[in-house]
Amino acid sequence: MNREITIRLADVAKSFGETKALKKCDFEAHAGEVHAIVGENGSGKSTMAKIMSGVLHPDSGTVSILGEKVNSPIDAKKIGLTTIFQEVLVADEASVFENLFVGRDGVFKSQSGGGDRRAEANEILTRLVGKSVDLDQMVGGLPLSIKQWIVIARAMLRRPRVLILDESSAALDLDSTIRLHEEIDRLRREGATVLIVTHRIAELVRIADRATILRDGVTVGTLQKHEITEENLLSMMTPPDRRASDVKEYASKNRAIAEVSVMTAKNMVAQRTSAPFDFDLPKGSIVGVAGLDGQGQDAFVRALVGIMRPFGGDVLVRSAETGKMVEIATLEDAASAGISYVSGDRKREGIFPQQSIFENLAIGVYRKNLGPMGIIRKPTLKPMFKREVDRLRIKIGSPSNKITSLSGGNQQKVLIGRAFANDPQVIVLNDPARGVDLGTKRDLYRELRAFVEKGGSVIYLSSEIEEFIGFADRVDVFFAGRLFRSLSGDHIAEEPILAAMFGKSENASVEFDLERSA
Amino acid sequence: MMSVSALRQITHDRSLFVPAGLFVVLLVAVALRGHGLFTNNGLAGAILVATPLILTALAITPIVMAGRGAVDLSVGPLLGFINVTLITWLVGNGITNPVAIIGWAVGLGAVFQLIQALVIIYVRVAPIIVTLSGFLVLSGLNLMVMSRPGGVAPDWMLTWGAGTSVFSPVLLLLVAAYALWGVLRSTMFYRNLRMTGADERMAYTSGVQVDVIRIIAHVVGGAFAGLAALSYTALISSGDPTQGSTYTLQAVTALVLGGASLSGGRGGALGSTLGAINMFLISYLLSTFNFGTVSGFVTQMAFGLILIGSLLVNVFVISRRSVA
Amino acid sequence: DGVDQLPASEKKIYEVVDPQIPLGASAYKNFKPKKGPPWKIGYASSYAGNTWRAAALDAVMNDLLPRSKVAGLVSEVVVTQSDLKDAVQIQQMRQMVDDGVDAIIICCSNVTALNQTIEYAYKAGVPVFSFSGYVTSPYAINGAANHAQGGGEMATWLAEKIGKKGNVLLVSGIPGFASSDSFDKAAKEALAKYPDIKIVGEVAGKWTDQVAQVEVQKFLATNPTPVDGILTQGAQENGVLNAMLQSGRDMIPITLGGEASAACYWRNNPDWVDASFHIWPPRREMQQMWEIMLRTLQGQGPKVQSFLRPVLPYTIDDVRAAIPENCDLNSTDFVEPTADGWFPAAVADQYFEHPADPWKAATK
Amino acid sequence: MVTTVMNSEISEIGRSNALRTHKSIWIGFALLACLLALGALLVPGFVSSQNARSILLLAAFLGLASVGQTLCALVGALDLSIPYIIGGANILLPSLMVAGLPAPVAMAVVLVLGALVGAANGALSFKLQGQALIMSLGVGFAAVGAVQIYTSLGSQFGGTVFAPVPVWLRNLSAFNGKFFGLPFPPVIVIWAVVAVMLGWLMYNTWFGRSIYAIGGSRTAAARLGISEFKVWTVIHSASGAMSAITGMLLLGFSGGGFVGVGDPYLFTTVAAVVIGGTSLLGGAGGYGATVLGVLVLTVLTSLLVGLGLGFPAQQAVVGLLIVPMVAIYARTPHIRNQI
Ligand SMILES: Nc1ncnc2c1ncn2[C@@H]1O[C@H](COP(=O)(O)OP(=O)(O)OP(=O)(O)O)[C@@H](O)[C@H]1O
Ligand SMILES: Nc1ncnc2c1ncn2[C@@H]1O[C@H](COP(=O)(O)OP(=O)(O)OP(=O)(O)O)[C@@H](O)[C@H]1O
Ligand SMILES: [Mg+2]
Ligand SMILES: [Mg+2]
Repeated sequence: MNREITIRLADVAKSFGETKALKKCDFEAHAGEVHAIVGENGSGKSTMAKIMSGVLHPDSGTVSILGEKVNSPIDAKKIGLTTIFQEVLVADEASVFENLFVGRDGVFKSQSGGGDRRAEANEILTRLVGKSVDLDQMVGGLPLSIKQWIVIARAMLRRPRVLILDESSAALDLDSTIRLHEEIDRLRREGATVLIVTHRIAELVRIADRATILRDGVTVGTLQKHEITEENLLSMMTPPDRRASDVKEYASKNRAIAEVSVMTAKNMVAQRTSAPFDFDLPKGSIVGVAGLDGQGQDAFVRALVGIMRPFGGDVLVRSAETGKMVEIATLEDAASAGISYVSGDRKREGIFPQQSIFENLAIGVYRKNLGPMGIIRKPTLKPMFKREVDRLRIKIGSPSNKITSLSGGNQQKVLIGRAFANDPQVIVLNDPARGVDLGTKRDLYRELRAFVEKGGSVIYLSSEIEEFIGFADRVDVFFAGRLFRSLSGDHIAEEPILAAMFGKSENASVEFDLERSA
Repeated sequence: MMSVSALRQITHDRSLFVPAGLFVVLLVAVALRGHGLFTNNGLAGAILVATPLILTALAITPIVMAGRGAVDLSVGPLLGFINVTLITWLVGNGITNPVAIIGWAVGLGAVFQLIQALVIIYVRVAPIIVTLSGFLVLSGLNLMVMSRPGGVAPDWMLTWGAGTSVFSPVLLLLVAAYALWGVLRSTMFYRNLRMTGADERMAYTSGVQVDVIRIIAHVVGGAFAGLAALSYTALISSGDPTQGSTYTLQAVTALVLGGASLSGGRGGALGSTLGAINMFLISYLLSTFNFGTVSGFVTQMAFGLILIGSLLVNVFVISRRSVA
Repeated sequence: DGVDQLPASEKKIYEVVDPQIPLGASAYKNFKPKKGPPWKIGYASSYAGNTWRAAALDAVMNDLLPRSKVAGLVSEVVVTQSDLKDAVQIQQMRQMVDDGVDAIIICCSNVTALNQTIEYAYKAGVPVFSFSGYVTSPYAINGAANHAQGGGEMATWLAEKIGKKGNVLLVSGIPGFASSDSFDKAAKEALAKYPDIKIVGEVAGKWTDQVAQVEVQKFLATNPTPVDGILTQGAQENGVLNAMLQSGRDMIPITLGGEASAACYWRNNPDWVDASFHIWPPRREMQQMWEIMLRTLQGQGPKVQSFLRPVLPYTIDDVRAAIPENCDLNSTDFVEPTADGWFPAAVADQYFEHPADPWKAATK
Repeated sequence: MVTTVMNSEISEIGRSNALRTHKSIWIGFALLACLLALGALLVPGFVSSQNARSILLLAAFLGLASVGQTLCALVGALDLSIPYIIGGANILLPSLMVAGLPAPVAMAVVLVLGALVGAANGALSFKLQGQALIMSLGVGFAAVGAVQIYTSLGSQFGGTVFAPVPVWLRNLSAFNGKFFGLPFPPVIVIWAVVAVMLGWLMYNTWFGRSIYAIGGSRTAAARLGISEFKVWTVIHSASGAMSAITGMLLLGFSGGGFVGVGDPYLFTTVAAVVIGGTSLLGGAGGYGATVLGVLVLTVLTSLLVGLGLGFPAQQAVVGLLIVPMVAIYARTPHIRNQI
């Protein structure tokens, strides 16, 4: 294997005002390796990636990529470094084709590298997405996963010598992740250096050759492939004082599920052409929702909370007061029936970036505290805020600081707090742990468990199978736009869930090889 | 040959559907009203009167396309500033050499826009605020340079405003602007500009030199503003400190009527031209009716309604595209 | 040539004039219209927002046009309004020419901006008449009061009235418009002759009472300095008067043009001022222009480029005769000279090579 | 695991927080103080009740006209119909009174029409968010054109309408107006009441919070069941109503209807909003900030007039002031920091 050192960071530090994002960062990566960067939310991974890409300049320390200094994305382009940033950067008003080749040329001159760009684009997109994509359509109307693919394809088309992926699999489903891994593997074989930032431990174990761990802006060590285990990672990522916790604190006690259902859907059609199905949510249970991307589970969850109308069928929920089933057609119906919704896409659907932490949490309950003329009764809000912050162990400074002063994970907790604060009877979560670190995830699981134990009910959509195991009471797997199979008890395990996700019958073995990409 | 590629553009880019449709409707309406637009003199006059607006709309096109909600409010007063300085400082001091005059107009426009671009990029204040500031400063300066309309354009320019021949120097200004734009369009600059406007962060991280692109967009816009000022000076053969300012909202309106998006990324010279011509045609059409004493008011109201209507239709055409 | 051809009595009017005003021979001395009467006339006004313009337009539509129709002289008047935008006015005038009008009257315009368009009209055989304000084009015929003389006389009157010393506020019309600039220029020159008089401020009233009122109010409010007299152009003096009344200051002399509203205040307070001036009576000026136009179209051959009328002073007695005692302080009307008092036919005849009665019915 | 950090008191959440986090407020106050000090030093008669009264009176008109602009800016819109609605109201009111409507009825009609035009503007602008600027202009043109046609029919009025202005209306907004015998025009009090009420409502009502929510994140607001369409419509409607009120009050000031009275408010309202510190992109700022912006603008103008500068120079100075003001408190982060 080629052992040439392609990336070297020595003693790099970077602050944003008061915040020391990176304190002492030392890092090396070789040609021909996949090197993971791991750490809790806010530990500085993205900052590190941005410094290597030339987007940010370090305050001190040296950075050398392929022997060069990189001061801007233009420098990066010149030496063959490409970064896929954590945020999916596409231009909605431009065509797929334009999005793929943006930045490839000079200000005036075309950098014609020979070859037919369209053919090349077609080929790579077909390979990545798994089906062909119209290059001339506007990107704006495409689903997030396709946008993510476009960004990945844009990087791959440049045949990078160094590729950095910052949580690029977060918006991809399992099947897609495997295709991504194939690409990464190919690059590795061609001698490129690939850095991946991810919170998905399983993914990391599968593909990384080495992993460097960041803790509070300091690189605390590098693990070789055989050392990459959940325990090792956790013990290095978390500061010593936070380690001694009960990992299974949140675990399901495998209780029998109650008979009463709080929510039902009859003859629901989630996608325009798919078959109708029924759904019910038993009181006091956690129901997981799984499925490959675009199999209808997302539309289903949105229909449950009234964000969109299903193509057919009704959603009914048991009214907390009367005990009767009432229909949900709009967000207001859902809200007044005591259904709270938490989106995983917090940047777009969750936070109000210019507002304070307090406002971000409290805005969810204003509606319930209105006096005459829509005047908000404020006195009740402060205790509520304190309760939620304590409950979720949200790490905040002053409540009047802006929400953006929190790390992504803590922002997510504020949003979950917003959902809890309404005293809902059902919480619907749409991939809430996307890009959230392990510790935060566990806080979340524990609280949801506590919530159902007090009689609440939870619908939990996730793109990571691991999340369900030992946590969900039932997992509903979607395939071809409908609820394909409900799994419970011992069936809540990786193999059966995967099988269902691929539309296989219960006993068939899962054909594709998880280790194929390793 | 220009019309062929224009036609292809119209059929390709749906944001041009509405302006092109409105253009046809207005042409037919004007023709039905049976007035003299389609004569040599009629066309010559139309070119003479419409060119300042067309060029001003062109002047803000690259700037708006560069994104950040960069509606350039200052362009009208800039037109006025070039006009009054040309008349007072140059002609007033006996400098009437065409090269000097044209150079001054184009150069001043470009330099002013360069300054605005540098403030937008390096002081990092939102463009609409920078150009609002430019609007106020230049509106004030114009009156300080020339407190009231007056002066005369250089002799060689006097004939420009006659408007008796379709192939006049004013048309040449227009052609020059299209030539410059055409050259830019054929390079990668146009695509870079579009991408910068559509999503600047994407463009930046992908290695587009967004600052350079923005500066060029402004400078080109400034040069167009210079050409617009020349055509305006030719139209009124004199200097006027206040009337230039009225071109700001007219140009922005023309741009929007032409299907461009004020939030960047979408737009082009063809659309802006169509938008400006449509505005001219609307006012032409309305003056063929004799509304008598209320004519000004009817014109204003009708103009407002046409604006609303065509914007609404535009929304449907464009939104249908993104759904499809 | 030009003014030199006029009799001495008329030449006198041209002694104090705006230096820019063209005084040469008219380009229409030997003009013959494209076709005989009835003619189609275009009226390209630059603005419609004040009472003065309303009165002028009213004179056309309800007096001059009907009379001309009866006489078979004019068939139609096309009216446009450009909202003070030169480009729009240019286009409207060109459109009128292309649509075959026989003459165009423009109102109160920019001194130079329309020159090319006027030449365009001239070449198409359409004479352009600039009403109440001149343009510098040799191809136009200007007709108005001598605003420079008016500015001078009103300024002198005010200076004498306030005892040759003190602070004066100048309220001009629309800067850049011929009549406004002529007035201001001459007024300032006249005041400069009084060393103890100081112009403490200049605001633009846009010949609109409301604008003048707001501008003067703002000035008075933000300037604690005493003001001893206000020199304002016509068609806005009532606004100035109201601003003074509102300010709570003591009343001071204000120059009066012909607004009936301000005249009404004068009628009720006869000791306030002692003279007033017909400086631009809208109906009379329009009639003057209209008759010049008819005569030109009839081939009478105007001798001069600019027809100026002297500014006529009038007194409280004229006011008493013109408006009743219970007059309206908000009137939108004007006190004007009598129909024949402004541009008498006998005087008009002296301005033409082949004078004749313009109102004589056309013989087919 | 994560330790709870909750040391700071959860108090003073509302307005004081805004004060602390909004640098612009402090800068605005400092600038205002500087201008007042400069005026006191340089301009004789600057510190006088007469001058204070006139500054406040002119500020009140601008302040009332800027209410709608502030609300619109908070959701990221600009309302360019304001000057036209002001002008329209200013001539419609007297012409309705000439037509025989009692003043209160006429005022109610104008107010309702203003609100309706505003609502139409909001509904249409919402459909075209990117082009809202031009949409509002179109609505303004259409509205003022229609009003002028109405006022011209059967009369020779157009841009100007003359009618006796009721004494009480004149008293409301004239320089020599009296407020219960006190020597200042009541419109100043009206403005103060509007400002305080609006400030309070924005922080303490669901609707007020909804405006900020939409300005901050449209999608997140939608998830909370906030109807963006409704908010846009109501805000623009309020803007139309406030413009109509301003137009009617200006009638008392100028003594007669004139459609052009609104013209100065086209860009000055935007300038006041910007100088105050409300982001034109939405979500941050408020009417309190605009009040400061209005005062800064008016005091500055008065100072410049006092120093003998003409209108052109005043305009240029205000223009020159805007960029440094905004640069101090609202620089957009470098693109490097936006990724
Ligand atoms: N542009 C910025 N301005 C201010 N502070 C910043 C900025 N970017 C990052 N930070 C700070 O730097 C720290 C590290 O952020 P970074 O984005 O590198 O974390 P991360 O490891 O990528 O976290 P995550 O897992 O949530 O993506 C954060 O705690 C944050 O407070
Ligand atoms: N412009 C900024 N100003 C201040 N802080 C910032 C800025 N951008 C990012 N940060 C901080 O950086 C940290 C992480 O940044 P990042 O953008 O990676 O967060 P995220 O994507 O929301 O988190 P994650 O995806 O890891 O959950 C956060 O603490 C955030 O507060
Ligand atoms: Mg990150
Ligand atoms: Mg992050």
